[in-house]
Amino acid sequence: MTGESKALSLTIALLFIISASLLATITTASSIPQPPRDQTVVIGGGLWSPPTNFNPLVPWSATTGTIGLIYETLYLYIPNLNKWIPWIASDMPKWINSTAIEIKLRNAYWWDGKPITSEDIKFTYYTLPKEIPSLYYANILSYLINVATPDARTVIFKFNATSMNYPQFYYYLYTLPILPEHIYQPIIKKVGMKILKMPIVGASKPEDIVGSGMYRVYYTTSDTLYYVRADNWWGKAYFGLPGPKYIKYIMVFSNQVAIAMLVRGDLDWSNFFIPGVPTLVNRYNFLVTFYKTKPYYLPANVAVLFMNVHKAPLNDPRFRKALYYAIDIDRIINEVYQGAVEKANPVGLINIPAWQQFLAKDLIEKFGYKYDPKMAEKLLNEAGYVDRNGDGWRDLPNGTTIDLKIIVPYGWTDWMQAAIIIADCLKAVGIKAEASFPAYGVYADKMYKGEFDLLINNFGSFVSISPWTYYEWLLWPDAPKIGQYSWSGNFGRFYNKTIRSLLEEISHTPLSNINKLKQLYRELELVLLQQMPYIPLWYNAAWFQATTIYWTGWPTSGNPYGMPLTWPGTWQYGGLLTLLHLKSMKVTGTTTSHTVSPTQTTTSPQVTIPAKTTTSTTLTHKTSSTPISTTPAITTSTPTTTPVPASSNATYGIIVAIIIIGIIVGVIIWWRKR
Amino acid sequence: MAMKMGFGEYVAKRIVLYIIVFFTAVSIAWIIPRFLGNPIAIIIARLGPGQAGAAIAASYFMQAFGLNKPLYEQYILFWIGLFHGDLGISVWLLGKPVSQIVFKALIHDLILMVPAIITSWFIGNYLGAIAAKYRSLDRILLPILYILTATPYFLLAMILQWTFSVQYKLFPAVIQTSILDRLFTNPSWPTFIAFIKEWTLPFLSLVIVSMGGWASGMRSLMIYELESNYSRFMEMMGLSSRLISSYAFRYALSPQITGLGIQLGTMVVGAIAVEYIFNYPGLGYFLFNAIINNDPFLLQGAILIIVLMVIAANFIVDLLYAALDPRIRLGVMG
Amino acid sequence: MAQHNIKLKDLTKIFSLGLLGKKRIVAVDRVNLEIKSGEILGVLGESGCGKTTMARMILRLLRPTSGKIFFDNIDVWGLKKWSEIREYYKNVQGIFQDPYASFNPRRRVLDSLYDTMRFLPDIAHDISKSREYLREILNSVGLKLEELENKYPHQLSGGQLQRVAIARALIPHPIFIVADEPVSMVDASTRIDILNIFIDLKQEYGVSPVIIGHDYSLAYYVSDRIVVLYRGQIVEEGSPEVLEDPAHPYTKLLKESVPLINRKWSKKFKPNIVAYDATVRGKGCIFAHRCPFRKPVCIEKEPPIVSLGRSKVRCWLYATN
Amino acid sequence: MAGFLKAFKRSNVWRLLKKNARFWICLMIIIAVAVLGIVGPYMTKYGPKTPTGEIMAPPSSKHPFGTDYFGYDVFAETVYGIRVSLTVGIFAAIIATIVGVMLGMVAGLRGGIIDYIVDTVINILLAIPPILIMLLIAAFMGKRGIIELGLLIGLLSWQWTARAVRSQVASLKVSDYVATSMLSGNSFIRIMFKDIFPNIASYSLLSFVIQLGSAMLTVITLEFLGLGASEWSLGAIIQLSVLWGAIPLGVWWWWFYPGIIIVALIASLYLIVVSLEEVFNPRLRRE
Amino acid sequence: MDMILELDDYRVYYKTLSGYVKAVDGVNLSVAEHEIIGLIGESGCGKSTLALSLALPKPPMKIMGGKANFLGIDLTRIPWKKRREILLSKLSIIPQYALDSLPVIKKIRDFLRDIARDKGVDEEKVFERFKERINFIGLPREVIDMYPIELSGGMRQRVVIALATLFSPALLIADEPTSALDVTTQRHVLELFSELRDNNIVGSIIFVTHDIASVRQIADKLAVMYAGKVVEYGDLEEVIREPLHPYTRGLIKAVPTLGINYKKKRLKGLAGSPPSLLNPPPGCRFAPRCPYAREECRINDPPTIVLDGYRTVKCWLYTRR
Repeated sequence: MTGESKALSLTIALLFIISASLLATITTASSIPQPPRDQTVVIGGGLWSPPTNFNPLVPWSATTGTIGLIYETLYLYIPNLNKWIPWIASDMPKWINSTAIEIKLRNAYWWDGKPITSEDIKFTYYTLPKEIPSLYYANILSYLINVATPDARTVIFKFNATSMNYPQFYYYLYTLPILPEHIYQPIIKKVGMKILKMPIVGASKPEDIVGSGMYRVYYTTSDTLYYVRADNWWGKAYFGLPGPKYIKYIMVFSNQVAIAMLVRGDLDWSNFFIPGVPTLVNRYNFLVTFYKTKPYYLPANVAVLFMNVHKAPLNDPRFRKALYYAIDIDRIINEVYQGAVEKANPVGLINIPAWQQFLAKDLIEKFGYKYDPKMAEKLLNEAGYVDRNGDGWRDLPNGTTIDLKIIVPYGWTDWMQAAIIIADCLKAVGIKAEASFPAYGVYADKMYKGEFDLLINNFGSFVSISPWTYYEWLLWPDAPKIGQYSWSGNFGRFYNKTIRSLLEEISHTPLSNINKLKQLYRELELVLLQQMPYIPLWYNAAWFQATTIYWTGWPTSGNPYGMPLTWPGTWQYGGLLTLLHLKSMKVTGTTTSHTVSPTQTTTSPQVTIPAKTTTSTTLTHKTSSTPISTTPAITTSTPTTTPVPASSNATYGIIVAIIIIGIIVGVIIWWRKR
Repeated sequence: MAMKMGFGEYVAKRIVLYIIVFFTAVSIAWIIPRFLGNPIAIIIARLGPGQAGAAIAASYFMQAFGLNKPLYEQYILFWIGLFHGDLGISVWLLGKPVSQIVFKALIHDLILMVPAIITSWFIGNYLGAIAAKYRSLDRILLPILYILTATPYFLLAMILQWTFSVQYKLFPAVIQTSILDRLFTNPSWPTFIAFIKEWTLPFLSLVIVSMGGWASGMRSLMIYELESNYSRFMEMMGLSSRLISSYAFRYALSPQITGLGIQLGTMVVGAIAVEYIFNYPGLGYFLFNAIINNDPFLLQGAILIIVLMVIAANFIVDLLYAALDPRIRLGVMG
Repeated sequence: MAQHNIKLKDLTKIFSLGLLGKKRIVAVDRVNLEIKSGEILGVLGESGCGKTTMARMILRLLRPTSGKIFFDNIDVWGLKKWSEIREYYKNVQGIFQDPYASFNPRRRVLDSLYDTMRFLPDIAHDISKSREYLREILNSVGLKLEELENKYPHQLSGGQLQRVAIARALIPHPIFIVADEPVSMVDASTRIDILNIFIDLKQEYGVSPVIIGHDYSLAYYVSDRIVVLYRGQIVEEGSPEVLEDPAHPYTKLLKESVPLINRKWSKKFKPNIVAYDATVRGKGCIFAHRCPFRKPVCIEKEPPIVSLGRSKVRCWLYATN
Repeated sequence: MAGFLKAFKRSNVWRLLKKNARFWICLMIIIAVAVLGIVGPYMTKYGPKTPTGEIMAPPSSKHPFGTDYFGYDVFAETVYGIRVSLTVGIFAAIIATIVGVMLGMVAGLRGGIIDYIVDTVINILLAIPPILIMLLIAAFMGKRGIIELGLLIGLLSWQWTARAVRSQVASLKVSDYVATSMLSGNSFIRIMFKDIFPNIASYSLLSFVIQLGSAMLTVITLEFLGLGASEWSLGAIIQLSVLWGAIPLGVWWWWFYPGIIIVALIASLYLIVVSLEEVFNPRLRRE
Repeated sequence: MDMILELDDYRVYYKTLSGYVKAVDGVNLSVAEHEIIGLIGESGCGKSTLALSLALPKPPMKIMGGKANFLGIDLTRIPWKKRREILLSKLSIIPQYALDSLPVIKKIRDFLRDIARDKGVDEEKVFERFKERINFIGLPREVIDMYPIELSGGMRQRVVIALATLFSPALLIADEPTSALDVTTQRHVLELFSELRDNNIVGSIIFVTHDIASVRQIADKLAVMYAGKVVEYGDLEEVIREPLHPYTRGLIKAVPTLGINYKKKRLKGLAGSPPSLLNPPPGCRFAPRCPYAREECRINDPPTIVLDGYRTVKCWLYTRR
């Protein structure tokens, strides 16, 4: 071997040894048997960062399921049915007098065996916000005077009548997770406020968290989160146990990956926005959506076109109204969503019972907002927005050119497309407009600072018990000036005295006083219709696609028991019920081994399960005979986790390294021979 | 006149250059995101309703990420952290240390790119040499090679994905990162095979395109070499064309080895698109997501590792080149 | 005719190589020389002796490392203004070895001449006048203006082109023309004519050529005074006759090695062909390692310049220390 | 000019080019693509965002490239896309070539500190993948118009040209004819334009074509990553198709046609360079 | 005397886009055993083409006719495979710029090994042979384990000579082997050639050069080429003493020698330049430059006239009519 070949092969070998040793030293300590596929429900759509934070006190950072699967709320709320389901509570809240509410509890207990008592409720609702003033729901104390615990199963909340915020309190009833006082109290004593910075409270790793819910963390990797059913869950007696023994929650960042996994049956339950759902549902008939046809999904929130009402010409209500007439929302719905969402009404109240009752239909009819570009042009002409410099675009009455920019985050494909269409519509009526797609962070920054012309957003418009949550987010009257961060939804900085007082009054009106509320909302909506400070576009759907390859029992229009959502903090809207309804395909006994072969042509909607075993087998799943599936339940808490000796990692790395080096040596020998 | 430059000096000169490159690149990666937007906004955007909580969260994160400090202090802290191996916490993948993310991504990249580069380098150079040697074959090979070079990585990736995973279901369309994870946490042959299946298409996309570049480069180099003085002389000595072209090949390899380092740079970027299409969790994937999610910390980390990788590769290539080329090894240049 | 001169004072050029400039090649080593008008100076040296470097330094194309060049007591490298430099070039012109390389292949040869015509603003502005002038100049080097019309360099033979190069240098009527190997790329049958032109230039135009070359007999033929260079130093200087009977061992070696048409080499003499490393220079005589007459002092100390009447020699053999 | 053309036609270059079939095929392809970009928008009755009413229709006589997910005509999108992508590419290539040739010439001719700085910058740009910086800057650029993007790409891809020009000029600089030119009393600027530039002009032309090819590749990649100039560029069409699941949905025509046009264009540019190099450089000529 | 090589109406043209360049146009020449024949001529006269075409007639070079009988084999129509066998073992060539002709990336030993394997010869024998040669040539033995770049130009030149004479070829063609060397090295290399011949390491040598003075030192015979044709051939001493062809005469007159200074004697070169070989003039190609040219010379190509049995001249002046 001559010198240079030696040098070459040594260098290449070195390169590989480096990479191989990197391979060998790769982190992660332990290994856990992969849960059997047919006992696992694979979910995606709500995990956007590595599952490391399980602190229910910082819900924006907490991994999905922290509230719902681990820590539970007093009630579930099913928006599409406007139905309350007592969860830890045993009954609906009962008004004892006008300032006190009584809630009875079920016989529930924490995973460590301690019961969930009224003290835990008091701790959650009263003690915690008091001790941690910077807690996100600390403002509850502005109207919650005290919480009494007459006995272990009874809680009485006492309010200040004048400052009482009814919708918020009801909202908290199904969103605040009840926390174990016996675990949290000592920690707070010790660390105080710093509890907010702890990713996991009361344990060293997520597997050891003490919660009360039906699933506990099984293990986590950087992009996958496994839950295992808590077989000693208190709710077994009331609700039965959920179907899947395991939940595998995966982090996926792109639509195309989600589609690919869904159609291969690698994803059972998807809360992604997925394009081409009509096509997919036609082609792969194991795909389930809530509705079989349009609109396929339940509405979940409102996509709103925000306008910077401090910037000409958007500070002119006439101009804003003209925009409404100019925008062809149906075109967005048809082209972008293929009809999978519904058009929003001009005030944006979602079509759920709790909200619809406060929609002033007559007012909306009277104003008669609709897509009408002629009308838009007429309004613009009347208001003096005509082309003054002859460039073909409309200008301000004072001659300044108008050049609007619609921003949506880059990568949010449906909104990007919608923004393009909106710009297109505006151009059609002579308004120069351009869709622009900054990075998400830049978008968010501009949005919170109010430094934009037009943008689409939906963050705080989620379905709830009362439209107040929506209006409060949208119209937050104390939003700081443009340029300062406003963390509410009043991105356009629309200030209106009437609205401020109306929002105030609505919050002080009991939910039962429907007539008064109707009147108040009507007044509020009148202002909105007159001023048009924002344009509700369409109802963003509760994206949900599921496959029936492993699991059945999904909520559909035929059996609409809940909203099948798994996004963080939304399990109470129906996700938990879905888990309870799920039945394994194996249990139903249809087949022991099935093959998924998507029907290639849309004309043969043959049921594919059990499918004919054709040549094209994308996925063959044998029902495993692994010990776990045959031994019904290791009823005692978590399955034993066997830490894999570190050497196994290294061994594997070395094997890979040897293979690679072998290939390289082969190549070198081949090369030497030349 | 032969210019003399020692091997040590050659290496020293390269090291100085690489240090400049490193500082420039990392500083650019640090500066650019600072000028635009507050990365905290992205976290708050996840919060949903509640003005009170958001304000609290915002101030909390401003402090946690050190964004409330003056810029120069942040810059100094960044370098201090860097030398302690601390690259900060990702904003996009909230809570995860950037060093962990990029380290893992680096390993994924090495698994994908090192074999891809080496394979394409060998095959490409071989094809190029053949094209240069046999003129009849050249007619067919030349356009093919240039068409391959002209193909964007992502387009070939899409063609492969469409052909091999949608039309003929031979390979999975995307990487399921869980399989990769499992490969490391819980290795087994089925996982390994599943991984290899998922790895094949991204690998092929990278190999085929960059192969075209190598081959076309090798072809022109070989044609030059086959016309050079020593080739002439060897022909005059009646040596076989096989031997002559093997010498020409050796000569032509030197610039190709230098090209290896530069090619790595383009491949990293080409890999962004490929990783994006196949959902492969390499550095390109994280870099891209860091960009579109305005995650300065992850961005810095990813760029840092990419630059380090490119520099390391360039350096290895420089050494290799020096080792292979006696002109440098013996300190004579030009 | 006024006497002009170019004086080289301790002229040195060192090429630094490597990262820190550690490797040094001394191309020209403390050369002191006076070039006087009215004579043809021949500079003789092998490749690598620094003769081209010296020419380029005189022509202000390469900056000396140290030492000075004076033209009529004006420091040539001290000139800063473009007009002064032009003035210098008006007086000192140059010709290079390869005539094809001396002309831009993309420009017509006459263009280059017209460029040079701008030294003479009175004539240059008038096209017919400048054509007349050019015709005259070209005639003096044996060319016709019409032959060159619209010609590119590659369309002319080497001999013709070198004549054009001389004509170009002659345009401003310089005092000196520094010609670096003017005939080495020209065919043997026409070389002598080119050299004759230089002789004519001196005799008819009063231009003083400095002819740098490696050819022993050509140097003898053309020079009024001869300088022999070795490794950047002048080893011998004198009238051409020194070449017939050299004093310095190096010149002797050259004389023995040179092939001449009228004699065959003697079989007795075996030239020492030990090569030298351009970067290594000892303390002593630069020729010491090859010198058959080497004495211990040659390695230790640099030899002085000894005047031998008809020539000056840098050698210990003649020093009376 | 006419005289020049005549001379050109008589020259070897023309004789060799006439015989080179590859050159003509490639030229035809480039012209065809350019014509498609210029005339195309007038050939289709659809705009790039005109709904056709047919969703995901395969190629047919009505829609030669089919329609996409949104029901837009892919042919219309493509021809508008060519316009944008090609304009950015040409602009970038012009900038890269001008900057590269200028810097290379000044650095090579002037030497000294300028040369050192240019050389260092070139080496830095060769070591860091410039497209990485482009990606970064493009991502944070407020407005990515054709000019901005062209500038960005052009200003970050001149290093190859500059390096080649610099070394060529450095060798020209010590050449005798530049020395002759100096002796003729020509100024620095005059030498640069009369003596140096004509000798690197043919290289500059080749360099421009190569730059155009690689700039197109860069443009397309940036567009594909969503950092392009306009929503209708070729790369953006392909990106949109990926984002909207064209591959699993089987809408191959959505990305294949724009893609194949890109490849044909860039490959033709590269192959033309090969043909021209063979013409300019006898050593590469293969009978 | 046995003839090693006999050229008969040998023609080699270059194919260019403008037509054929008739570089070698009907050459008759014989090389006898054990003789050194000098082939001189101006640049572009076809002498290198003639030399190269014997070994490696590669496009764009094309043998257009005639015979080249080399040891009973006609080199003009020999298949490539057969030619490869002859090359190096029987017919060797030292190319122009030989000092750049070694592959620098390999040690000389590795290069030798590759040659041995390729030629199917025992490696050790080749090493031995090479050591013998470098010993003869006067290079140290260590050269074999060095890279070519570690050697000086002269050493590389001699390594090439060693390689070319490795298998004791019957004919060695040396194409301008000394033009890039120092005077002293040049002498050594030139003498080497005659020593190689004297020691029977090579048979005959064709020594191609433009320098009549160096060919004078070693050759036995001299062939003068002008514009693709051999115009004069004969015993070296005779030709130099008494050149017959006007071209040879002019050439020899134009070469100065030591002792001739312009002040004593003005030499004169040949006027004009050689014709283009693309469209050579009819008749004698030297006619346009010939002082003795007659009408006939411009119309008809002169025949090759044989004088004294083997001395030839191609000129109308010597025809008997």
